[in-house]
Amino acid sequence: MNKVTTLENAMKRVTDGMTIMLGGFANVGTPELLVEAVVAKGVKDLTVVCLDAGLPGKGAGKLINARAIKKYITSHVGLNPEFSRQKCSEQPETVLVPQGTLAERIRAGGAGIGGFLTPTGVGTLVEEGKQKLTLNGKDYLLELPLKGDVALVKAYRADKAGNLVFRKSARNFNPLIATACEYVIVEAEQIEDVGVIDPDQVMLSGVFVDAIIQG
Amino acid sequence: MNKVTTLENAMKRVTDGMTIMLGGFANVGTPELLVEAVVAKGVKDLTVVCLDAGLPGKGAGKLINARAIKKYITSHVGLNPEFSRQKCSEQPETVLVPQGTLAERIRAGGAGIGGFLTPTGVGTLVEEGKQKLTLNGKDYLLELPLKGDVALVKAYRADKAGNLVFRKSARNFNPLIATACEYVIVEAEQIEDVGVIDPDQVMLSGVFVDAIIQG
Amino acid sequence: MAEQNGREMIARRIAKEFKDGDIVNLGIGLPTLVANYLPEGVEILLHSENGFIGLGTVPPPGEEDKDLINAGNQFATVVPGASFFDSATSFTIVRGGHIDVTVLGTLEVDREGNIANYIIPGKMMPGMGGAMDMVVGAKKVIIATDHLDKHGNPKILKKCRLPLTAVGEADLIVTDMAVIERTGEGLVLKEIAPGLTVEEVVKNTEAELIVNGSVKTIEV
Amino acid sequence: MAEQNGREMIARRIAKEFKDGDIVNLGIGLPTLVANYLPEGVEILLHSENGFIGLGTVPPPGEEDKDLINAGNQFATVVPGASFFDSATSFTIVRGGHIDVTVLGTLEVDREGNIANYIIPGKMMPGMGGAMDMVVGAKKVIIATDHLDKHGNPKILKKCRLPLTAVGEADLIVTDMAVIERTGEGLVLKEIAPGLTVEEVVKNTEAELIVNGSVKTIEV
Repeated sequence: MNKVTTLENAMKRVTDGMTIMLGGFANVGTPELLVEAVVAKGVKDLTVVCLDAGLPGKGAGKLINARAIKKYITSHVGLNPEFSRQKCSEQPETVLVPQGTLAERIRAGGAGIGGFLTPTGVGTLVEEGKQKLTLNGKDYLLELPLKGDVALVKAYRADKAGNLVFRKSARNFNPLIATACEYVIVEAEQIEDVGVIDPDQVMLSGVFVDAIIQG
Repeated sequence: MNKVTTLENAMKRVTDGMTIMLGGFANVGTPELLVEAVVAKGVKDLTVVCLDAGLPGKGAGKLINARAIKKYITSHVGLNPEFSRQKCSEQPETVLVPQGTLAERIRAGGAGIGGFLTPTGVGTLVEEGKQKLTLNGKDYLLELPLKGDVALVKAYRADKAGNLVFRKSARNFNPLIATACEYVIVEAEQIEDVGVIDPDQVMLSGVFVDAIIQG
Repeated sequence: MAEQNGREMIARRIAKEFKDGDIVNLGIGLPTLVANYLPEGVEILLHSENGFIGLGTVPPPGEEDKDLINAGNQFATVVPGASFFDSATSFTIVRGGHIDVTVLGTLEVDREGNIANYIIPGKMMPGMGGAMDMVVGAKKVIIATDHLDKHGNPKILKKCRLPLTAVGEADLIVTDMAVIERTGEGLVLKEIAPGLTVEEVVKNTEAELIVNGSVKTIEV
Repeated sequence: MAEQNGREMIARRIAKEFKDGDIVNLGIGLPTLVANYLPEGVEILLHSENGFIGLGTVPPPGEEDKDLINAGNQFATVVPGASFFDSATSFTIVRGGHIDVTVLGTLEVDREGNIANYIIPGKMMPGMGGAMDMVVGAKKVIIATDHLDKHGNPKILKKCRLPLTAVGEADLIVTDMAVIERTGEGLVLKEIAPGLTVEEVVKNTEAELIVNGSVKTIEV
């Protein structure tokens, strides 16, 4: 199975109203070409799941500026003042999630876990609307899995079967979102023949990947 | 911090009645020297967490033959007929856990997760004594985290700071148990100076490791 | 039907269910044979629950790798494009719905798709291993089994009597006598083995079989 | 007390809390300075929540790596023995209790150890990032803060008024005026800055401070 395709082909699966998960932390490990292609396609009413709101005009920031987002599930928007500036008027509905909880909710979505108990957020605004369980005298919030329609992933190396290697702090949410979405598009800096990457050094199995484009 | 030590030194933390987690799947990735050292120390009444019961006289099988185990938390004991033969008399109390649930319970123990919901085991004997939750019309069992006192881990390469690399199917439960135990002892085939292993290729961060012995 | 031919027919018939690119987990025993009969042009990747995707053939004697076994404790190899991972990731793949098809044997299966294949109380209690996660997680669960047990009793029951592995997860049952699909209405008899009649299959099945007139002969 | 000296004193004093081999997470701003003042013979490893252990110094101009930043979006380096991982593993380390000490700033902290440091409703709402997980998970939470806010009002309160980051997680508060330990009985004044009196510190603290006669001068 050769999963390498064109940007145009990969974008066929992106449509109005869907949930997109986006890799990257302060735009390190963000697939800029894929984000630009989503913006160019002009889709609207997206739900976007991303650790942060990108930097102004970069990464998720491009989707924000394009007013393509209806709902934003994120942990931190402080690096992108343009996000806050939209606040009153056209800003997307924003759901703030603690970073560890966001990572774990995405992992749960990919791992078939129906929910998990975390001590994070107990006694804070994060509790709102959530079931609270007490086990052995300790309080936990029941957090639910997050799943998406399309994942936009940035990798350092990919083989044509979709096995991925990430580099340094550009790994972050990328391998997680790939497990939690129906259709996973990877923007890879290097594309290798199948068999070139040592199977022990694969950081995300190709089983999770659907399409690869050259970054 | 040089974490390389002697077998004798590492075993100081192993005492009667504690919970030991053991890596390996059908004895591939089992730290045989560490198991032998535990047997030689003559500790009793252990709770052991291990995917299987080892092969006869190998891995966990050594602990079973030494009658060192009071309670055995495992997924499969079929490869070790000696385990079943002890059944009526001196066999340890045995708790059978689905393999995916066992992996996830250990991960939860290491990750500060208070419990998680899995569809695995719903409608089976595994339900017994467990809380059942229904979310969006689907039933889940609430499974609780597993933690241990000592982890016995087998690695292929370790640097002196405890960063580990595993090899092929010998990885299995080894990186998981290292996150879930207070004191983590690694038997490594190769021990390297700090800085030799590429930080991107570390499979388990040294943050989880306490002692390393030469395997 | 001769035991050996029956097993080969089951394996060959199941192999026809795969689509190119499928991620497949094969249980120990009969299901393992399925990999030998893939149709032309269909490539699948095999998941090995002990921690990899891309299970290959058995290594030649002398070329075994001490660190590479399959989930049945046999020395193994990997194909190009394989990837290794830990047991939590292995079951992220399983429980998270990333396995397209799993094929496994059973002791009993019933009209509601319940599966009992891991325990005979007091006799065989090795533990469930990864079976419970596998049948719950895989997109499609194919049961590969002899139609009758070794005493000649039906294994496809109105209701499982042994402790269950999972509730309502069997999608397709392929035996040496028939191919049976589980639907919302119950078990539908789709195909029968060459030389058998529908009546013979029905007689050897405890569960009611829905026959809607279009039963084919199993082609392999 | 001069702002700059106060910050340096806070950083130097906190650095004395570390033990050799500690895994430490430093928040953005003042806490980052702590790494500059490690005592002789104490080596720590810094956790960077965006995905690694072994955060090093800022790279020299021209040697930045586009794929290597710290959690505050500054180019970074790693020390020998570093390891990279994904965000779920990063917070396995955090929430699982594998961080020995975290140092972070705050807007408010109170006598029960409650911390409010991520939101001012209607004014500053960037999101909590990893702060909530960090203070819940780290074995020891050290608050590094000016004793008074920029309007001269106490930041150590009877009860936090801003939305909380976490309940009862602050263990030690180090300010430009004092070192305060949270105990089961309440906040204990342990040390005061050179040139200050106990009364001056108490007057500038809204929360009741327990003074048990043995208040030392902060040594750095």
